[in-house]
Amino acid sequence: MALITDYLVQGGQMLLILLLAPLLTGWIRTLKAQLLRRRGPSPLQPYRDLLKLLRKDVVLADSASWLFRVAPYLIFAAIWVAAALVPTFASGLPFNWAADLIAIVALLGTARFFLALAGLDTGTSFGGIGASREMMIASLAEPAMLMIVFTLSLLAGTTELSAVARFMLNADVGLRVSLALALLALVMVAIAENARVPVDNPATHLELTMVHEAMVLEYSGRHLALIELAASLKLLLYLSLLGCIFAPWGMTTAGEDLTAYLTGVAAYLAKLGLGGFLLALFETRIAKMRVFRVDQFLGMALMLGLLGALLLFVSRSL
Amino acid sequence: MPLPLLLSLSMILLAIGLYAILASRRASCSLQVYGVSLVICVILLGMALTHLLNAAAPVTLTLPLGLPWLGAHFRLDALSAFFLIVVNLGGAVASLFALGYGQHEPAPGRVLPFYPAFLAGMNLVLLADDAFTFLFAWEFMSLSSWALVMAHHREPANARAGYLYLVMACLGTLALLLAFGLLAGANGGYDFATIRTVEMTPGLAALALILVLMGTGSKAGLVPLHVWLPLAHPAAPSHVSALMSGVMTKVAVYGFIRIVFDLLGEPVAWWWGGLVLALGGITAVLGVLYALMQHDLKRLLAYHTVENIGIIFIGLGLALAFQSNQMYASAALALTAALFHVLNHSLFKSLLFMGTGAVLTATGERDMERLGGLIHPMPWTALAFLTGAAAISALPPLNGFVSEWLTFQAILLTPELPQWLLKFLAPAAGALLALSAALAAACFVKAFGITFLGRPRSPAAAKAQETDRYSLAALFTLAALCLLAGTLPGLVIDGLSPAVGLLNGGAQLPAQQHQPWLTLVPVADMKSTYNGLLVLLFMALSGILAAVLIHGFASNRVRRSPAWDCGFPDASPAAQYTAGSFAQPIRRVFGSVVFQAREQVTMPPPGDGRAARFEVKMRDPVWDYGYAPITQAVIALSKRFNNLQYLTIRRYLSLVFGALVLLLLGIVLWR
Amino acid sequence: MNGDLGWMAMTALLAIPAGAALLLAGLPSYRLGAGLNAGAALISLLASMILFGVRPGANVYLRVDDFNTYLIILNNLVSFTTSAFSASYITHELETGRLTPKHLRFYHAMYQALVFAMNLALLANNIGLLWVAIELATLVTVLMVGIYRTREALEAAWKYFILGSLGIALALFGTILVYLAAQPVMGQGLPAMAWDQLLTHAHAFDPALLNLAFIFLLLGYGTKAGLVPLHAWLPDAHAEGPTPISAVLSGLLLNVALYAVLRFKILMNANPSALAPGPLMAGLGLLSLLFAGFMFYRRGDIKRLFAYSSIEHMGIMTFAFGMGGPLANFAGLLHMTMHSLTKSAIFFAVGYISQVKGTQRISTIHGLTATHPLLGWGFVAGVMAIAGMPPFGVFMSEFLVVSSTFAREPWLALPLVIGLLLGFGTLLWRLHGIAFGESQGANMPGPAPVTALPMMTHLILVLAAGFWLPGPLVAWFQSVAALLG
Amino acid sequence: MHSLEFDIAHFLAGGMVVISLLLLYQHRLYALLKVFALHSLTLALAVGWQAYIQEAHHLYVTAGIALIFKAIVIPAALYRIVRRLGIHRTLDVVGGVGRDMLAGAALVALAILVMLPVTAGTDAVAREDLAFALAVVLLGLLLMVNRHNAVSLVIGFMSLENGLVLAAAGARGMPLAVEISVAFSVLIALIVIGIFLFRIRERFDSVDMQAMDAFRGERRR
Repeated sequence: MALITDYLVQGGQMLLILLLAPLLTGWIRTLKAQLLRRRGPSPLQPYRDLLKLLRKDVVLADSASWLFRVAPYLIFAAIWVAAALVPTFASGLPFNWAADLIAIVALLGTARFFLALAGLDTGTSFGGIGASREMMIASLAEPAMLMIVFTLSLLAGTTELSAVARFMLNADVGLRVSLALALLALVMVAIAENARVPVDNPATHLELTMVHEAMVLEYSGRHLALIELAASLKLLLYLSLLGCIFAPWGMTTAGEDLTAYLTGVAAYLAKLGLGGFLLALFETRIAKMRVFRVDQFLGMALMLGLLGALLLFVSRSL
Repeated sequence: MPLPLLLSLSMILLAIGLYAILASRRASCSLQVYGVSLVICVILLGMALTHLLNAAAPVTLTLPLGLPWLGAHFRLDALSAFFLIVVNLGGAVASLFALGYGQHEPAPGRVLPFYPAFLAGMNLVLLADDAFTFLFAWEFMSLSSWALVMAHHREPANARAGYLYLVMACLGTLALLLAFGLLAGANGGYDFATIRTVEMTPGLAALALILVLMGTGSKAGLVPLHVWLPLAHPAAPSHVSALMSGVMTKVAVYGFIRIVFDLLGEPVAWWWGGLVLALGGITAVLGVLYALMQHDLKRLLAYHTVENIGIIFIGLGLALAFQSNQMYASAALALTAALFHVLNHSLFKSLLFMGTGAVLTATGERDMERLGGLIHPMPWTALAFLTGAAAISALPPLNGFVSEWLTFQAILLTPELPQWLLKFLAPAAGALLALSAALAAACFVKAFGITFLGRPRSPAAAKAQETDRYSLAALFTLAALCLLAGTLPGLVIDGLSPAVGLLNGGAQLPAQQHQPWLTLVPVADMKSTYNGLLVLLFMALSGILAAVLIHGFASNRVRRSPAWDCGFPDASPAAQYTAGSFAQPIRRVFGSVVFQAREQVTMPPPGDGRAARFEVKMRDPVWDYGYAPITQAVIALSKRFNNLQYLTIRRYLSLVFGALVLLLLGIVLWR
Repeated sequence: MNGDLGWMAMTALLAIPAGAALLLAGLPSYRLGAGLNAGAALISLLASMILFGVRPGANVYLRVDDFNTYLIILNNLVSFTTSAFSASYITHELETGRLTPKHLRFYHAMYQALVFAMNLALLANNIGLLWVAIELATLVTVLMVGIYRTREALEAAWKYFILGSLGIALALFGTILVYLAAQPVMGQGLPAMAWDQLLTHAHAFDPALLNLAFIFLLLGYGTKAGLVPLHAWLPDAHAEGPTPISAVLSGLLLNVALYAVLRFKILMNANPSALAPGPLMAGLGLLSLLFAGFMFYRRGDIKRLFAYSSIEHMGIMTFAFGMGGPLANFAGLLHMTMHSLTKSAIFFAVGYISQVKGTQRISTIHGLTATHPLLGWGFVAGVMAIAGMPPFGVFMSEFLVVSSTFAREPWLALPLVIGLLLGFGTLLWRLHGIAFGESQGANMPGPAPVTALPMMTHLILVLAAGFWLPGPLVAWFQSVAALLG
Repeated sequence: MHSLEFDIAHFLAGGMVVISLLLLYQHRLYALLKVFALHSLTLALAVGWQAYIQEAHHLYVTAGIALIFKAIVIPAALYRIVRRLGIHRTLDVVGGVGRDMLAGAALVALAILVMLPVTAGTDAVAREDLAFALAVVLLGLLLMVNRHNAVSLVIGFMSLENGLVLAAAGARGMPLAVEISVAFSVLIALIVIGIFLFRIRERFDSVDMQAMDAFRGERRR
């Protein structure tokens, strides 16, 4: 019986994030607009866009291959699975142990791999620009991410996210330098990975500095819808990651009663809202940087992560 | 008694080679040679598998060959069985591939005799149980592969590659020779059984370790001994490249493991692990950076071999570090990771090289800048190559990820180590590993994207045809194995645990096959787990679900039109992103430091019709600072000595005279 | 009874070449001469085979023991194959007009005289006789090196003659000194020059005299063995003489000279208070090895190239014997055998190569494996064998030398390894140019496959030795190795 | 009695050393030949004296060979060759006679130094003879090394052989086989040298070895 509920909760979480993701994107857009003294679209606008896109038919470039058509589904699947593995409102769900944090990072890598290939597939120069820059950014962001993973798993003694969350929740972690470093690094990585200002600008087109948008330039219709959805899922993923690691409060563990679950969901929503607000605030306060400053930005993240890991490695022996 | 059978099968391989010398002119010869090699490799594979899976006891055999008073010793134990599997799996698939690919060989007379000999040599290295037989087979392997590298000897580049290769091989062999001299002692106890019993002083053991690192590292491609590898591997025919890169480097790894873990016994000093770890990390990153700068598909793959060897040695270094602190459980994890990666790399590297071979036969091109759009004419090859590319980029749910994941887990255990230096080295190695993984992904986006995607950049690429059945069969066998090893890693780990136990004083990983859903639990439950199978299932489910829903309830119509490209639809394929332009950001970020890469744009003034030129200058630090000085010194010295050829008779007489007077003075003073 | 058979064999080994030499000197037809030459060599080979089984007792002049048995057999084997090779080679020289029938008569006679001299040197028990035989060999080879009468040939022969006779003179002085050392102990007369009896009394000799004697003998016979810095005659003599002679020089005469040195090394070992000859020989060996390694690189003449390779390998052997010990000595003896087989095979190949290409200049010879597969691959196999690559026999000896040296004297192993690597690298560089690449220049049709038989025989022997050594040979080597200390 | 034997042997052997030094001193080819004849004559006397004091009659043969061939025939032959070739110009000595003399003196000292420790058994006569013989050998070598001219090279070589014969004679009861081989070898050596000189003349118009050193299988590159 408990097993069934567990599976139900798991499925519920998967559905929840799928439904929440566009809302989060919309929420951030609205906030940004209002911070810029504009009225801005309603937070629900992304849903409308998605539905419209789904109903349009696909315009494929002549030079596009089967990979171009398969990629959106692959990307969507990879990111959705990755997102589903991150504890959102409840930890210790039946499939959390299917993959640890390293695997989640790698799954995002898979999605990026195919996205970049799709960008190259049509043989246009914009796709190429996007793909090559995306990979350059990733080649720095991924190691930084893994360094963060090291730091956490050294603290919690595991790379299992729900276990980490539980550790952060229960054990008296206290304030640790390396944790702060890890948090900072994770935020930077998240910004880079989700193509946000200052690394990339999700709102622009026809600008030689764009990365993510350049890759998906040739996509249309349902494919574009899937990719947009996947992108907002990714953003959600990172926010809930930050939440479950650095602010696990209110998260329930599996097998609790309904109220606990509800409080968990409420807390989760609160976290998302706060995170979105901070992100919007941040993006409105700074300007986008040149592409070849990004490596310094991410190099800093990598250094922070490594520093955090090293500090722990050493402090272990103290 | 499997050993005599194994040996006689290797002998049959040699015999086939001899037969090929006589029959290589006949068209059927290629089919015969590769067919027989395929059959024999499959048999050997089966025997090795049975030996390993039954965890059978080691069997030995001594033949009255080789050194008269010693005889030729042979031994089959778990370790050699595991590597026999790697070798013969690669051999079988390569032979299968060559059944089709070999038909296009312009000079069969230079390939057919040496191919089986090469296979036999590798098998014998794994079976040898005394220093002489080991080095004999080792050098024989080098020699036969050299002949294969020289198969297309008319290209000067190949000749240079073959030369550098054999010289480096000789260097390695001499280093191993010295190491064995050290291990065997002055009165020559050359058989491994005796060597195992020898107790060495720490200093001598360390010297032996360094010599072994030189010897096996030069064959495996450890930086800075890797220079020959990216030249030699591409020069050979593609199925041979697959063997050299995917399998022969593993034989070198076997040599390292056999000598350091088995013969030398317990690592004496903790810094051994540190040394190997650092070398591995540097090798991994440098290898992938080199690869990113390459536009020649096969050379790119060869550099990736360097990278993966680095990853393997990271695992081995960790194992040494753990063993030197008697942390055998952790050492078991590190060893498992290394061996697993050995298997994985042999799978996907062979796959990629064979895919390149298919491209080569279809287009006659190796230079990515002249390829492109091959996914349309050769979809199956593209699919297989894509699988290999994803696997080598360590993407779940394929096999490359599993072994790197295990390596990461091993690194996460290093805080337990008492030594400070190791504490610092381990996370650094982890960072290097992560960096190399990410860069590898970038590199293979480039390799696959530029070669197979986009639009053809040359007429040859436009007229390509799908490759033949045999080749496709080989490619998909490997692709399937990549997927299997990625989704059912537990079974593989259980399979190679006897080998781990052999090297690790009996300590192995806990058996994985009883875990629910075949989850991978290397250390302990609730510490870190991974389940490739479930990940695959989830992805498949959600992907298919999405597809079904969308196609069912939303639109599923498709219109074709020219690419939009922000409103600049350009006819010319030349406007596509090239390999060079793809690598440009990474070159700017990393290359400017490592390779002193300098970009130079020469733009003609307005009104000038000439085309603008863009050139990149790069320096290979290892060659410029390591090898060039040595060669220059040798040349300069030989110039000096050469004058001695042109003296007058008088001067020669005075040489004798001087020698005589010197010696006389010598014995006057000797008293 | 067996003794008698042995005596017959021994006398045959001397009488047949001597008789053949006289006969050939008077024989006008060169075809018949070539045949007779090969025939005589075959008969003396068979005679030497007898020594496998039965062994005559020693007297003050001649002696057969473990040490020289295998060398005698080797000597006659190679001289036979070489005579077979020269039969086809020399006729070609005649067609190209480099030689006249008169020259050939002389050539064949001298060939047998050389075989006689070398057999005598190997059989000699009397150190004086040994010296005489080696001097005879020197004079004969001088005449044969000069046979083409070109300026280069004359100059090479002249150089060889001056340096050779100087070496001979030094060796004689050494021999006299040995006698002087022996005479007070053993009394006057022949026994004081018989090697085996010297050995039994060596412990009582005056060490100072022995030391002096050994220095002169080492320099004297070392000159003949082509050790640096006494090597100067060797490259030119090899390059300018007829190729069969180069083969015999490298394959046999150098061995004989080294054999002489070793005989006296054994004497030295027998005397406790004499200086140890080992370090001296090891030093000369290393010097030769390194020197040759550097000389390969800039060689333009293919025969001179392999002449330097002979210097290199004599260096390796001398080093091995200098190191001493059962392993190194065994390796040295094995290396002697393998080197003479391989090097003569290489010279056979080189002879044909220079004939089909019409030149000896390396820079004009390319892509042989493509144009003349049999010749080219045979050449490649030979070079790989001499470079110590398995599955050839040289690998075994180099394995033993290097590994045993490193276990005992690590600091000697370093230059040894450097020298080996250097020699390998530079030699391989040349091989690549010759065997591979785009072929250029004249391409005369290669020789008939039958004529490649001698080369193949040698290579197959070396190949077989790489896998397995026959028991009796091993036994001899081991007993001699023990004797060499 | 014994002392007298000793003195005479000593005197003759020493004389040979002095004459070797004289050989080094010569500037002109003819003079060189004359001095060499003297050298061989002294050798003959020394060997004869050894034959007398050792009662070894076969040594008289050696003495005779030395007298006839080395003191008379060969110098004469070389004299004619030199005249035929018309090369009786002055020898250019490498690096001055003075240095040669110094080097020669040093070599003599070296020879004696080497021979001094040899005491066991061999009586003083043999020892002195050996020391001088070694000196002669070394001086002959020096002569070969320090002259540009083929004839002087040959002479240097033969004076070296003289030293050998002296040593052989000094060795008591050295079997005849050896002396014969020595003489025999010298004979052959002379013939071959003669042939060589002849050929060399017809190839190059001088016996100056520098002229020949120009001809090499390989040129310097």
